Amino acid sequence: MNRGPLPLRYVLTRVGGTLVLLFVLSVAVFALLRIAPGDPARTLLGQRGATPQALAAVRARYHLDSPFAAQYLHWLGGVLHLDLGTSIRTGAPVSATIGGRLALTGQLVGLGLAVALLLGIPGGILTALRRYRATDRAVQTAGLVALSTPAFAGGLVLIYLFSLMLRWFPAYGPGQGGGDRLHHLVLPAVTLALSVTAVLLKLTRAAVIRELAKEHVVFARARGVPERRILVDYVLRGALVPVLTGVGLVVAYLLAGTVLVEQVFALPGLGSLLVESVTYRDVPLVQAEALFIATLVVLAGLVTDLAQPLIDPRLRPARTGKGNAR
Amino acid sequence: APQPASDGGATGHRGAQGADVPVGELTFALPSSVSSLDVGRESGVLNYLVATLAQESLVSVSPAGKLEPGLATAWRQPDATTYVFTLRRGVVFTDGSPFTAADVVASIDEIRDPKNGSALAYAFAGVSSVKATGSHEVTIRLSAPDAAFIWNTSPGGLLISSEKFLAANRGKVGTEKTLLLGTGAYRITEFAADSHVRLESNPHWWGARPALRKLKLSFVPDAGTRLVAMKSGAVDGALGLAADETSGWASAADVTYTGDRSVVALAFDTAKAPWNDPHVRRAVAHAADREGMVKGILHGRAEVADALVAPEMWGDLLPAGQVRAGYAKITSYGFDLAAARAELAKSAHADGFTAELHYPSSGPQLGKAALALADSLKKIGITLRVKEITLEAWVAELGTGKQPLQFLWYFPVTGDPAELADPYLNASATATDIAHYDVTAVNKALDSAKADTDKARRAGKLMTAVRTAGDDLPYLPLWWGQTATALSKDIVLQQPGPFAFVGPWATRIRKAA
Amino acid sequence: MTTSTPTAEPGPGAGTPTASLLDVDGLRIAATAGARHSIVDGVSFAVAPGECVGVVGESGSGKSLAVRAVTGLLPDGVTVTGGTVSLGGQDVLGLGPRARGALRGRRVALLMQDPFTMLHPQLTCGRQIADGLREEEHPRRGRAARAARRAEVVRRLAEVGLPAEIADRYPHELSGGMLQRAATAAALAADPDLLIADEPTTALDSANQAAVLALLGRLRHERAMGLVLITHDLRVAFSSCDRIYVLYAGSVLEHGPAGDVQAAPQHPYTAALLASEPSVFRRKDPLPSIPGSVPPPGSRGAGCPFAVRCAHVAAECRTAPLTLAAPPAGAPGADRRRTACARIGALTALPGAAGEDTGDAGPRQAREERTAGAPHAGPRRSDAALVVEGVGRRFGTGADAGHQALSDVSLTVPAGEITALVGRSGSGKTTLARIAIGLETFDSGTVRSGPVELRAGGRPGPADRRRLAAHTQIVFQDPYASLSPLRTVGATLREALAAARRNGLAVDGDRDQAVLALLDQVGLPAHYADRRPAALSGGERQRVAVARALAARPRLLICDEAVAALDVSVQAQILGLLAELRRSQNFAVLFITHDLAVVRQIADRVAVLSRGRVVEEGTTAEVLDHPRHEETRRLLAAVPEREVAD
Amino acid sequence: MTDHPTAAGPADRTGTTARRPRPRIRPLTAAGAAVAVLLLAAAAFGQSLLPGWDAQDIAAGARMPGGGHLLGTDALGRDIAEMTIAGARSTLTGAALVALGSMLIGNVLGLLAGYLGGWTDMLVRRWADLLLAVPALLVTLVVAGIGGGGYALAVCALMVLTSPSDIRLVRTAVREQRHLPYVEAAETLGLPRRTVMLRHIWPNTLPVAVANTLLNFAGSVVALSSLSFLGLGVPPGAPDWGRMLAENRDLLYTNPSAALAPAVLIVLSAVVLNHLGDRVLEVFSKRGNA
Ligand SMILES: Nc1ncnc2c1ncn2[C@@H]1O[C@H](COP(=O)(O)OP(=O)(O)OP(=O)(O)O)[C@@H](O)[C@H]1O
Ligand SMILES: Nc1ncnc2c1ncn2[C@@H]1O[C@H](COP(=O)(O)OP(=O)(O)OP(=O)(O)O)[C@@H](O)[C@H]1O
Ligand SMILES: [Mg+2]
Ligand SMILES: [Mg+2]
Repeated sequence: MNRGPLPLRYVLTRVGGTLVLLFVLSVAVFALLRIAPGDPARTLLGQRGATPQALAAVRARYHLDSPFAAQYLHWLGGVLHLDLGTSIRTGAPVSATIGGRLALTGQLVGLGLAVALLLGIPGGILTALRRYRATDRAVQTAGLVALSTPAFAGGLVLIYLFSLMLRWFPAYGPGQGGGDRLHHLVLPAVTLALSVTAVLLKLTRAAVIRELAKEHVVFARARGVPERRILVDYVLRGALVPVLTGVGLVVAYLLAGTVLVEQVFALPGLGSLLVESVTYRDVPLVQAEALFIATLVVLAGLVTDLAQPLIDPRLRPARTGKGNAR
Repeated sequence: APQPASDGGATGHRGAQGADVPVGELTFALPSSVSSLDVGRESGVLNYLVATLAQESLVSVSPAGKLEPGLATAWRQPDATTYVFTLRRGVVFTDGSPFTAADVVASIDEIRDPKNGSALAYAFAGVSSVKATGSHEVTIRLSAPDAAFIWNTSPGGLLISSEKFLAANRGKVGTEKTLLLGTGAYRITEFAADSHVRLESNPHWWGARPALRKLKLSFVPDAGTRLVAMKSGAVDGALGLAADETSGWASAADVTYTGDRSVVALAFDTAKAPWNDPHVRRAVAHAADREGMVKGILHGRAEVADALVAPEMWGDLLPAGQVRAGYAKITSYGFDLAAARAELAKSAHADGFTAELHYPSSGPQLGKAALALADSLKKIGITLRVKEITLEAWVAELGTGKQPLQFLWYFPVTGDPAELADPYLNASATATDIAHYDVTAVNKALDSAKADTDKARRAGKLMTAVRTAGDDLPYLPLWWGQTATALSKDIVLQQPGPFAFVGPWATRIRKAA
Repeated sequence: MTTSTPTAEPGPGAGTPTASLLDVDGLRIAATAGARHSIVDGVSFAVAPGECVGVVGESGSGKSLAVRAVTGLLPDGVTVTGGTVSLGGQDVLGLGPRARGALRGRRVALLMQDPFTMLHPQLTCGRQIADGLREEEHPRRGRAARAARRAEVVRRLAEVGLPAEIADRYPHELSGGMLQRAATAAALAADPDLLIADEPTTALDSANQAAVLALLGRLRHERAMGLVLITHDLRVAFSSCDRIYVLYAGSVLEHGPAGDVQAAPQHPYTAALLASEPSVFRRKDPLPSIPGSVPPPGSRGAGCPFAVRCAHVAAECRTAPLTLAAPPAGAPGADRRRTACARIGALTALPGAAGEDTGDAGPRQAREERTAGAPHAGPRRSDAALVVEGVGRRFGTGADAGHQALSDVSLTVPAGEITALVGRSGSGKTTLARIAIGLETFDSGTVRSGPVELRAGGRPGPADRRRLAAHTQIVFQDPYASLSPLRTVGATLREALAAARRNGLAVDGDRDQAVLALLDQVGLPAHYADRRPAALSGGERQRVAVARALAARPRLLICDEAVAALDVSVQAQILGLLAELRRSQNFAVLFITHDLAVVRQIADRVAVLSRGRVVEEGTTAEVLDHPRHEETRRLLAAVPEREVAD
Repeated sequence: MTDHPTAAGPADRTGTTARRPRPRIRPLTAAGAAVAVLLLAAAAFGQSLLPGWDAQDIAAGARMPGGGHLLGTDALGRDIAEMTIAGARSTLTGAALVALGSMLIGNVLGLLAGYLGGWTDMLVRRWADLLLAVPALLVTLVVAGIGGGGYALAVCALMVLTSPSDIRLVRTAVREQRHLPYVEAAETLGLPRRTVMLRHIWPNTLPVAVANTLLNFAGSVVALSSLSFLGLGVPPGAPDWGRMLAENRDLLYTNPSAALAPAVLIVLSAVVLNHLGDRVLEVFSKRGNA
């Protein structure tokens, strides 16, 4: 397959759109945190120590009482210099805090995505090929249950089965070192992947069934193209764009899922950091993290968007106009 | 020294005996996350559990609640506002540097510096100066007499680090990269925020080498996971369990319950209607089934409170018997809906009214109590709306006076009744007297107790204040809390008492005999 | 229902070539999903090497399913329930899926209708052709092999008349005609003995249609390959096939050599079909049509399935089992023909395409009659229903070059006359129609639709839209999407009437009464008011669409390929209906079509559009009989009709 | 299968007058529908049929099943079986509000964007993109957590954050219908655009919207119970499955039914709603008028 270059205009529009999106999001997150009731300074000082002087000192230190725009610009200025500020709660630099959590959550999400991809997509293909038969119904039902189970409940069940009863996997914690980490992350990753697998399963199944019904598949059969090649080169290739778009979208699900999963499995990742920071209204952290997560999601979307013309020639600019039959 | 009251003390299955053999490494689960080790920064209860293993204070507190020498071998009080501490010699920080008076001064100054916004600042708010009056002597002067001040130099108010360390790491102490530096029984070797802390015993500690050589404290916020971890042997014990959580633990571990001196009470804003009407307060008191709450919600793992101050808080001021006798004289408002109705009828709000009560999400037992109260208040014509808010919002709300009915949920750090009586019953404590309770006799008693260095007289004055307030009902004490410690069957914690976790608790872990 | 008995089959002696490529005997197909009903009721046919067999019949008669059964590619929900299929002497119905798959491509290949969906949009044409090559002759692995495959692909492209560079093009980069050629190359990649082409030209305009048919014919000869051509277009079938099978409602009603069948049909159905086919050379007045429509599977009675629509029906037709029998001697090619009409003996010569039918006054007279009233100089502008002047429309803006769909188009539709607009696909016919009715904007020029002056560059405002609605209405091509699927026919018509009233039309009397009147006008029974579109046939839907348009009592009715999607029998009904309504209501019609025979049949005037320009305009007779422009001549030449009359 | 022709040429002739057989009602679907009806009945009438569902017996505390309490009691002494039935209301109402609200937003914006096109379309699409760029549960967590943990806030946030799926779906469906002849015919009748939009296009996009609403309903049951698990959600004391599950979790090893009953119902209702949503979509996409 000869791939034309990505259309430059398309890339520029998409990247520009992404930047605008991130800017709007950052303003929204910033505004939200300022509008919300409550006072992080008080939380910080606790029940005993909230003297007016101490409160004033804390507020001044975190710019909690400057006007909104000034705060935002100050923050944005910092961000552009890769300085996300310091956490109100721990005093550590926000970037370092997020950086420290990134590895674990990255591994968790990566593993979860891998599980979802490895189960969901082949499962979707299988059910599509066996559609309306027993296998299809069984797998679909399992998917339905997975989709309908809240992550924390699924996590509890898995812990009960595999940690307590079978003792195959540890119940909590991130583990130390590569192998141990992997061992610790199996259950959380599976928990995280449950609903996403179900989503991908549904999506793939629908896409493959849609492709199977296409005329060009029938035509390929009708001229004796081998079944295997039809499946791989015709059906799966056609299903690739919708599935890829779906994968881009489930990244958001996965990131959201980490909140619950990290809570259940006591994992110190970005999800539990967010919960903690929200509880304590650690404004710089919540802000940076919300934006960071949004950036990840938007980037995932951007990547899938940019990948589409590579896969589907119809989305590339035509080299010449339609020729006429001669 | 006073012994812990029988019903507030340890109720473990076995005596706190243990074999004196070294224990390799143990893992304990803590019930929520810690993201900073610095107690001045994040003032949660759990930080103390970690920090007191690594850092010490001038004076220490025995498991029974007695003040004992710590980094100060002795202290004297030449006058009502001056304290002179003689420091222990030959002590080194875990980085090898020697411990001197300058370190004490630096540690206290760090807390007092308003720029740091330390959560411990309140403890030294009344201090006018801190000086090193010798290489191993520190003198602290107060601006006004405060008989309970000495408690602020215990781990509850002060944890000492080195001057050099503090200067070099301003604002970063307690993070993953900059661990705590102290002179304590253990040295922190690793900290992963919201995950775990690792410690190992400090070979240069001035005290006896603890049997437990290494330990890991894991933060496991989910109760179910915590229990599975225990059952599957991933942890050797869990500290700070909520009383209502322990029902599943009995089969997997030995669970010890100790009064933790904490109190849960309802605070009525006596300056605002309808709570300015004593009949209304009494009606609510009669409608609160406190026995039921303790039994049902807390599974009996708490004690119905007669007063704001838990009996253990009297420490060595007053023998337990006398505390109980004093409390017994406080008018008791038993659960009696008929009496509640009668009181309400006598009030200016005979037709009932609507009130709102918020509780922090981290205290589900408070929520349940609030619901139980709402249920019985409904029967006498009062509508109580219960709302859950975050701990942050709840703390922020406490001082603002916006809510006329509030929960008071307090974990004391000292063993002196003044810690509660002064801020909550004295009208001069404007920031904390959330009931706006202003009774001259009580104010006077508290003020003079502050300056009184005579134990017995001071105890008498404090008791008067507590009892008067008990009758006047600005606060309706609900229960004195207990904390549960679950340990696997092969280890024990010696001397589990209400002050067991104020000091280096891990030094008292032993193999079960 | 019947099975064709073996004795009635064309035996070796009956003139069919002996070495049969394909033998289908008594094939039955039924739907299995939901209520089980029979779709194909015992169809038999045979194809010899090098022979071209045509299968004709109206939509829904089971043509596609029958041939799909041959290739083993029946869609979900239908299965073969009886009969035998043998390919080159080998019975294939008993084979497993793998073995049947191995036959596809080599023994038999299937070419389908829509060139735009038949090829995978994400693979180059060359790749798709290569995928079908026989692996043992053109191995996939190795550098040299790949180069050889590439050369082979180029050769195959040349065979269908396409240049080598097409190998690297994606389907969306090609036109319909080129795509159908590329698809043909792909279908032939494994050198099948038999090619089945299921309506290979339906989606193409007439010029491309002729080219593709010529291509298939040539390939058949060059390769000595059997060819089955499925079509609903009788002209196509008779012009390019050796033998014809006429299929109706799941049964073969007649078969025989193409010329013989066309000249002297032996079944009333064949005869009626031939009669209702308009001719490009002369106007049939009136155009005969077959009443009713093909009965859907599950609602066919016993006996001859055509009995309910047959003009020659007798009692025996409804009961006698359907059997194919030889026609009485004397019929042309009688020995090689079979017919299923039970009354064949009783019926005297049915009119064929050659036979001059009912009351046709002859082409030239009819033409003169029609054009007599209209001044030769051209239509009068003053009372014209539609005046288009210098209209241009460009699609696509900015970076990409854009496409000039219309440039400087001027056209007048005189009041009360039928003006046909013809042109090949993409010439801009639809664009012009949509501009005239305010659905599309235009860049330059002026459009006056009756009283409403439309301005370039903007959509008409609400007031103009109402006045426009009162004057001009439209009937679209696709009957299946023309009606809101959720509304009953009555509701659709009531709404149209209400809109007409709001737009200033004085409608007297009861609304329901008016609905019934409309239904009556388009020849639908009153109880159809309660039906939803799903319960109507294509022709009936198109009648409802006409009724909806008539509700506004328009002075101009635009019909955009209004009959293109219908079977000839139904097409004849609708054409008749339009002609009659035009007579009774005296509105003007702008009739868009690519079918010159339809033009001849219905239009007074005709304008030829080519690449967005009007290249020729005049009365129907002038333009069709004496084409002046190259494009018109090309369109005429592409009509696959043997001139029988002249 | 679609009934309209490809862009290229005359209509596909395979769409015939034959009515496809009505999709059979499968036993599983029937069972699902029955369960859904039961759950909805519990939501509607549960609390009035069980007047004592919130009766406390605090001194008795959490009891094991038996003694008149089928599934035991919770910490406040409330009957778990009755609480679970009563809990259908708040759980299902909250989730239904999210789904319906999102459907409303999605239909209004999707219809306008799809029909009007141009700037409206651009803005609506950007707005949907913006909302899609944020993980719904996380944002709800932040909004509800920071905004003070209000249930109403959580429901509203979830509603808004669920809407992009509806917006996109309806917009696509409208754009599919937008240039179909029947719509253009309505326009050439001179009908006001509002009428064309509401009476012609909208009903034909409804099946997809309804199916998606059922799926969103299921998703919201799960999402809201997850929020309750994190301590954001319905007010305390309210009978709500998510909340019950969170509150009774510590009874898991003593009286498992206390935690399992609400958990099972959460999963069950989500499964049923998901299944029905899938079926609606399947049936309508087979009919080809979705
Ligand atoms: N998958 C299917 N399930 C059930 N019925 C079907 C199916 N496919 C086609 N049919 C029915 O079978 C009958 C014959 O269909 P078929 O496609 O063979 O007709 P055709 O002669 O090819 O018509 P056309 O000219 O429209 O292509 C039609 O009535 C159709 O409704
Ligand atoms: N909305 C549109 N956007 C871009 N190009 C268009 C649009 N509508 C029509 N075109 C282009 O304008 C040209 C004329 O199209 P139009 O549909 O008017 O042709 P037609 O004569 O009706 O063809 P057919 O016989 O296939 O219906 C074609 O090349 C088509 O691709
Ligand atoms: Mg067909
Ligand atoms: Mg057209």
